[in-house]
Amino acid sequence: MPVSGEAFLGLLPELVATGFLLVVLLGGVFAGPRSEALVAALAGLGTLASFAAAAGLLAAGFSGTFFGGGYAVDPFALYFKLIITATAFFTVIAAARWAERTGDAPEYMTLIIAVALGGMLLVSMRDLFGVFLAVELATIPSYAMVAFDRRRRESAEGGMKYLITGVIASSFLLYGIVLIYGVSGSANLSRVAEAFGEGLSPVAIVGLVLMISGLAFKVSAAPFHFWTPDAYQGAPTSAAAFLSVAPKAAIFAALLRILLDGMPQAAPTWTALMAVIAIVTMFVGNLLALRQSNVRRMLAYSSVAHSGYILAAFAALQGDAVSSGVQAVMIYSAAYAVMNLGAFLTIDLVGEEAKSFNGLFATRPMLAAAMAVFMAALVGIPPLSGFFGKAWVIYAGAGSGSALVYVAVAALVVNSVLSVPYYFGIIRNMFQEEPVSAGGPAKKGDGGVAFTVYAMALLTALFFLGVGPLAALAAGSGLL
Amino acid sequence: MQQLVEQLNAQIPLEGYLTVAAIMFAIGAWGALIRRNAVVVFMCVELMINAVNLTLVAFADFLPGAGGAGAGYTVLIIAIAAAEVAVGLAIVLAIFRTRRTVNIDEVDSLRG
Amino acid sequence: MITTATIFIPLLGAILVLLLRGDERLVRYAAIGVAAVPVLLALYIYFAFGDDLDAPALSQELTWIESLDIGYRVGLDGIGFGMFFLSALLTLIAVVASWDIRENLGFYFALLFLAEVGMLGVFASRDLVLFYVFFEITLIPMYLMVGIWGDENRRAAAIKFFIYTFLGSTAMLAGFLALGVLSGTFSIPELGEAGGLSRAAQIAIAVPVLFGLLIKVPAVPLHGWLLDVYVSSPVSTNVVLSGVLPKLGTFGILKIAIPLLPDGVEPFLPYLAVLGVINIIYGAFVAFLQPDLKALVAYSSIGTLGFILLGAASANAVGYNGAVFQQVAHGLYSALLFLLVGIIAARTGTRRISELGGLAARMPWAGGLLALGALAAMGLPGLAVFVSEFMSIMGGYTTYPVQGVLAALGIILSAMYLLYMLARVIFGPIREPAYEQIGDAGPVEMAAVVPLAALLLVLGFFPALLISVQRPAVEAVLAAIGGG
Amino acid sequence: MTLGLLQQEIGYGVLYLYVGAFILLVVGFVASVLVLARLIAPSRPSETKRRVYETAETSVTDPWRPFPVRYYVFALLFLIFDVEAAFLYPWAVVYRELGVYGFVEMVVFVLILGAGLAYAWKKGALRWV
Amino acid sequence: MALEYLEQEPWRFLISSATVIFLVLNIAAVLTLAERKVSAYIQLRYGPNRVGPRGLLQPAADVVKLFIKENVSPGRADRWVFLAAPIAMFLPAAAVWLVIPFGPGMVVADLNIGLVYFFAITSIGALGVIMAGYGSRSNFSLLGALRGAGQMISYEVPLILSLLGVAMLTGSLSMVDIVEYQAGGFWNWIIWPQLPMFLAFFVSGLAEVKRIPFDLPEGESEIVGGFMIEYSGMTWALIQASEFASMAVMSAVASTLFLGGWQPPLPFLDLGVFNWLWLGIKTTLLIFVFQWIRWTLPRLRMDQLMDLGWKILVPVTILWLFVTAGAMLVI
Repeated sequence: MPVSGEAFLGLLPELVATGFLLVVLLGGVFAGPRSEALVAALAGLGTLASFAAAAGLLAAGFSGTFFGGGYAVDPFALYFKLIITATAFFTVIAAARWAERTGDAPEYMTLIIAVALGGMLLVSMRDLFGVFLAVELATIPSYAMVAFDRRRRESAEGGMKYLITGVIASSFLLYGIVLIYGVSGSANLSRVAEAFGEGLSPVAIVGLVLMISGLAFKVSAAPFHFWTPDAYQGAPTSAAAFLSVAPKAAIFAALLRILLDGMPQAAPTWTALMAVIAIVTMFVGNLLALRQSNVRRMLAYSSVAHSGYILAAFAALQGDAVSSGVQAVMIYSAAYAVMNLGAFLTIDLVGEEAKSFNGLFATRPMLAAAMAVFMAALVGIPPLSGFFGKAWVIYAGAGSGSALVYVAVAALVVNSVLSVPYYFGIIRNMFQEEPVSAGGPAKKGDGGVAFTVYAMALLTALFFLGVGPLAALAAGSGLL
Repeated sequence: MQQLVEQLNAQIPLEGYLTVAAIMFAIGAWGALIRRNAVVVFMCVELMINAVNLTLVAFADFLPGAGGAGAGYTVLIIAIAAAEVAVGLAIVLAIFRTRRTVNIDEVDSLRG
Repeated sequence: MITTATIFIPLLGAILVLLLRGDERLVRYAAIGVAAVPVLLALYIYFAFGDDLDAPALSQELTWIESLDIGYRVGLDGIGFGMFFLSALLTLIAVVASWDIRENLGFYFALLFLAEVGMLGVFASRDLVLFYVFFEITLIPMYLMVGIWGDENRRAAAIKFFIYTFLGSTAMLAGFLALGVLSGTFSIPELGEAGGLSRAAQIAIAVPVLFGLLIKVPAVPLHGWLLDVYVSSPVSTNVVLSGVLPKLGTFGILKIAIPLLPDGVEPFLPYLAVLGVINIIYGAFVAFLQPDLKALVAYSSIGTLGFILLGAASANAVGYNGAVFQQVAHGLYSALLFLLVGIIAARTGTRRISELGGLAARMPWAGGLLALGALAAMGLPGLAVFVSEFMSIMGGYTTYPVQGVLAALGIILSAMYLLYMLARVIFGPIREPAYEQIGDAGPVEMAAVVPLAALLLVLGFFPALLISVQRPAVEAVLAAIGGG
Repeated sequence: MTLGLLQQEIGYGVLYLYVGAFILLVVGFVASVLVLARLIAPSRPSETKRRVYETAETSVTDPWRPFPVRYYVFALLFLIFDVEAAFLYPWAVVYRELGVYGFVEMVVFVLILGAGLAYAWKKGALRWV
Repeated sequence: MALEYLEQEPWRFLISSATVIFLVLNIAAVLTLAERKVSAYIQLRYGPNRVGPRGLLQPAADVVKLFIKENVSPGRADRWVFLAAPIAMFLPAAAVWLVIPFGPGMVVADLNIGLVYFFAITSIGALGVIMAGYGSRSNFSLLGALRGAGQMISYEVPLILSLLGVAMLTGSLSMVDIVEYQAGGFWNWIIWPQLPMFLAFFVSGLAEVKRIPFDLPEGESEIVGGFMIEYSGMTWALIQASEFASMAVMSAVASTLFLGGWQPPLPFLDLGVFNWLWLGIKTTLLIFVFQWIRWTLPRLRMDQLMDLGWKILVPVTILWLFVTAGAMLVI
C-alpha cells in the first residue's frame, strides 16, 4: 500500500511537525547546554511551519482521504490544525524563558510539539483506532508536561492525578472503540456508519457510551472532570494554558467527526447523552469555580464549564441544526483558544492567588486591561471572542427543535450569569481593590509571556473582525 | 482423544472471550478506582487494557474480512500501554522522591 | 456613513484620552471636545435629514458573518433618533459634570466614551446581533464606572447591576438568535417585512426577549439592581445611567419586541400595561419613603418609566408616540435631577432629606432648577414630560381604561412626594448653620444643567420638534402590527 | 515429517495447550524435586544459619528499600525497544512482499527510535554510574 | 491421514516432554563436569578424576550430595518468593526446548511464532533473578539481582534485534521453517549473511545466561555469589542446573537459527532420523566456545557491560538490519 504523493502533501503539516520534533529534541541535546534560545527558535519555527503548511493546504482548497479512507484532510481538519499549531506556537513563545530556567528546554518544547502533533492527527482521523492512537499521542506527553516542573511538588502531584485518571479514561475509550469495532467489523467510520445504520445493538450502545465517556474524560466533562483543577494547578502555567486549549479542541473535533460521520443513525442516543452531560458539566464547573480563590483552579473549573457549553452544541447536532452545531464547535474552539490561553498565561505575570490581582490596574494598567478582556470574553460579553462561541451554540440549539436542547440552552444562559461573579471577581480585584503591599503584584514576568498575553488580548478583542471569514470557513468545512 | 482435539480446535464461542474480557475489564476498573497505591493502579490499568486486547483479538479472529487488522491494532495498543506506564512510573518516581509515598490519598496538597 | 462616524468617534476619543497623560485640565478639555462632536453631528443630522431619516446617507450596510446573514447594518429612524441625540448630549453633559472624578480621569472618560459607542450604536443598529453587541458594550464600562468611582457600597452595587442585566441580556440574546434562525436573517428591516413566524414561535421568542428588556428598564418586579447602583454611582455616571440606559430596554421594546414579534408580544401587552402602572404607583409610593434624596429621584425615575411601558402597550398612535417621546423627556429630567442632587450634596455634605432645608435662600439657581426638575417629573404642563405622559395616559386609556386611570392617579401621587421633597429641601428655614456659608452652583455646574432645563422647556412648548421626526416611524410600526 | 504434518493438521489450539502443559510439567517437576529434597535432606535450623550472609559481618541495613533510579532508566529503554520489536517482527516476516515502501517505512521507524537512543545516549542515560 | 495419529498424540507429547526434561537435567549434569574438565585442561590441570573412570561419575555424586545437603534459607526472607525463584529460573531453560527442532519432524511443538516464544520464555529468567535477590532479603543478593536484571533486560534488546535478520531472510518465525530454509549445505546457513547479527546474538546470549565475562550478577570475587548467595542444597542445585541448561539452550538456539540446526553441513552427510546428531555437534561446539571464553576472559565492569550492550551491539544490529533490508531489496 504505497503512499501517494498527494498523501504526502496532505500530511505535510504533520510531517513538518514530526521532523521538527526530532530536530528540537536532538538539536537541543546535541547543541550543548547553552542552546535554549536555539531550541525555542527551532520549536517556534516548527510550529509556525506546520501552521503555514496547514494554512497553505486550506488556502489551496486541499481535500482528500488517505490510508483506505482512514485519514481525512479536509477544511474541517485543517481549520483545527490551524488552531492547534497557532496555540502551540504561542505556547512555545510563552514558555521559552521558563523552559530555559528549568534546564530542560528541549524536552519541554518537544512535548509541546508532540501534543500538537497528536492533536493534528486526531482531527483528521476517520478510523477509530487511529483516533485512539492520536488521543494517546496527544495526552501521554501532556502528562509529562503537567509534571514537568521539578521545583514545585504540586507539579508531579497534579501530573500523577491527571495520569491515573487519564489512563483509566483511555482504557474506557479503548474498550468502547473495540466494542464498536466488534459490532461493525471495521473501525473505519464509513463502515461503522453502515453497521450502525442497521440498528443499534446493546453492545453498540455500551461501546458508544464507553467511548463517549472516555472522550468526555479528556475534555473534562462532568462527571469526569475531577482531575482538571489538580492538573491545571500543578502544571506549569504554559502547560495548563496549552492543554486547556489545543488537545481539547482536537478532541471536540474528533468527537464531531466520529459522531457525525460514524454514527449519524445513533444521533438520538448521543444527542440526548450529550445534552445531559453538557448541562451537568456547566453547572458543576461554574458552581465549583465560584468557590475558588486560586486563579488556576478557578480557570480550571471555568474550562470545565466551557466544555459544557461546547457539549451543548453537540446536543444540538440534530434536525436542521447539524451544520450550525458543527460551526458552533468550530467557532467556539477558536474563540476559547485565544481567550483562555491569554487568561492562563496572565497568571505567570501576576500570581495565582486571586489576591495577587489586587490593584493590578494601578500598577500595570495594560496587563489589567488585557486580563479584563479575557475575563469579559470568558463571560461572553460582546464583541469579544467568547460571545461568538456562546451565541453560536445558542443559535444551533435554537434551530435544533428539541426540548432537551432548549433546556441545555437555557442552562447555558443561566450558567453564563452564574459565572459572572468569579470572572468579575478578578476584574474587581484588579480595578477596585488596593494593591497588596507585601510582595504585591510585582512578580517579574518575561517578555515572551507578555507578548503572548497581549497578542491574545488583541485577538480576543478583535475576534469580531475575523468571525465572518471563520464562519464562512466553518460553513464550508466539508464535514457533512 | 479425537473428540478432545476437536473440542480444542472447535472455536470457543465469541461470547466466551467477550465475557472473560468484560470480567477482566471490570476487575481492572474496580481495582483502579478503589486501590490507593499508584503502582497497583497501573497494574489494574494494564489488566483493563489487556482485557481490551483480548476482546480485540477475539473480534479480529471472528470477524469476516477483518484480516490481521485487529491483531495489528493489538500491537499498537500494547505499545501505547507501555508508553503510558513508562510516563506513569516516571511521575510516581518523582512523587516518591519528594514524599516517600505512592499512596494516592496521601498526596493531597492540591485541594479545593 | 455619517451615522457610523457618529457612533465610533467616541471610540477614537477614548483612545485619545487614554493617551493623554499629565494635565487634568487638558484631559477635560479634550474630552469635552470629543464629546461635543457626536452632539454636533446629531444636530446636523436633525437639521439636514430631520424629515427623512431613511435617507441612504444615514444608513450603512457591511457584511459581517455572511453565512448567518448577520451584518453591520446601521441607520436611524424616528423611534431611535431622539435617544440617539440625547445619548450624545448626555455624554457631553456627563463629561462636563465629572467634577467629582479626581482619580484616573482619562480612564473614566475612556469608559464613558466606550459606553457612548454602545448607546449610540443601539439606537442606530438595524441588525439584531449588532443591536445585542452594542447593548452589551455599555455593560462593562458602566460596571467599572460604578465599581471604581462609586461610593463605599460600589462593589456590591456594580456586580449586582452587572449580573441582573447580563442575565436579562443573555436571555434576550437567546431569543434574538432563535428569531434569526427561524427567519433566516438578522436584519431588522427584513425581519419587519418578513414576519411569517407562527404565533407559538413568536410567543416563545418574545418571552426571553421581553424578560431581558424589562430587566434593563427596569420594570418593577425586576428592578432589584437599580437602587444600589443609582445611589452608589458618581453624579456624572448617574446622568448616563438614568438618562440613557433604561431606554436601551424601552427602545428594544418599541423597536424590536413589538414590531418584529407582533403576535408574540400581543398577549403580553395588557400585562405590559399593568407593569407600567405598577411601576408608576410603586415608584411613587416607595419614593415617598426614601430618606435619601438620590434614592427618591431614583424611584421617581422608575415611576416615570412606567409611562413608556403603558404607552408602548397601548398599541395606538397617541400612546406609542407618547412612549417614544417619554424616553427623551425622562432622560432630560432625570439627568437634571441627579445632577442637582449631586450639586446639593457636594455643598451640604449630605443627601438625607431630613438634614436638608432652606437651600433656596443660599442657592437660588440650583434650588430653582431643582424645583423645575421636580415639576417636570410630576408632569407639569409646559414641560416636556407633561406632553409625553399625557399622551401615554391618553393612549393607554383608550386601550386599557383601568390602567389609564390608575396611571393618572400615579401622577397625583408623584406630585405629592415631589412637592413634599421640595418643601423640605428648598424651602423652609435653613436647617444647619453650616448651610449659611454655601454658595450657588458654579459656572461649570450651570453649564451642565442649564441645557437640560432649557430642552425640557423647549420640548414642553414645541413637542412637534420631536414628534414630527418620530411620527413616520411610529406609524410604520403601528401599520405593521395592525394597531392604529 | 509426520509429526510436523500432524501438528499442522491438529491446529494451534492444541499446540498452546502443549506449551501450558509443558510449563506445568516443569513447574511440577521442579517443585516435587524441592519437596523431595526437603524430605531427604537434614534440617537443623539455628539462629546463625538463619542470618543473612554478608562476608562475616552482620547485615546492618535492610535491602528492601528503594532501588537506585538508574535501573529504572534502563527498564524504560528496554521497554521501548522491546515494544519496537513487536512492530519489527511482523514487518520482518513479510518484508519480501513489501518492497521499497516497506524499506523506507522501516528506516523511518527505526531512525525515530534511533533518535530516542541517541537522545538517551547524549543525555547520559546509558552511563552506569 | 493425520487423524490416525491423533490417538497417539497425548502419548507423543508426554514422552517427548519427559525426554526434554530428562535431556535438560542430563545436559546440566554433564555440563558441570564438562565445565570443570575444560577449565582444568585450559589451566593444565586434570580436573575431577576420582569418582568413576576419569571422574565421569562426578555429576552423579554431586547430585546425591546436593540432595542430602541441608536447605538453609534466611530467616527474614520472603519465603515463597525465595522458593519460587529457582523454578522461575529453571523454566526458561527447559521450556525453550519445546520449539527447537531436533531433526526432521522432531519437534515437540512447532509454534508458528517460535522466535517470539523464545524471547518471551527467556525473559522469565530475569524475573527469576529478581525474585531470588528480592526473596533472599540480603544486600548482596539484591545487588546481584539488580545487576542481573539490568544486564539481562539490556541484552535482551540486541538479542531480539539480532534475530530480525533471520526473520527477514526466512520470512517466518517458526524454528522449523528457519531450519528448512538453511537446507542444502553449510553455505546456505544464515550465519554467512548475518555474521554481525550472529556475533551480536552470541554475545547477548552470553550475557543473557550470565556467563563470564558477564557474570556480574554472580560476581564471586566481589559479591560472593550475588543473587544466589543465600541458596544452598537443592535450591542452589536447581539454580546451577538452570544456568548450565540455559547455556545449552542458547547454544542450541544459535545453532538452529544461524548454523542450520539439524541440517548436515554437506548434503551427502544426511543421516536421516539421526540428523539430530548434527544439532548435538553444533551445540556442543558452541558450548565449548562458551566455556572457552569463560576461562579466558576477565569479568567486565558494569559500565563497560552496559556500554557494550547499548552503544555497540544495539547500533550494530540496527545497522545490519538496514544492510540486510537494503540487500534483500537489491537482490
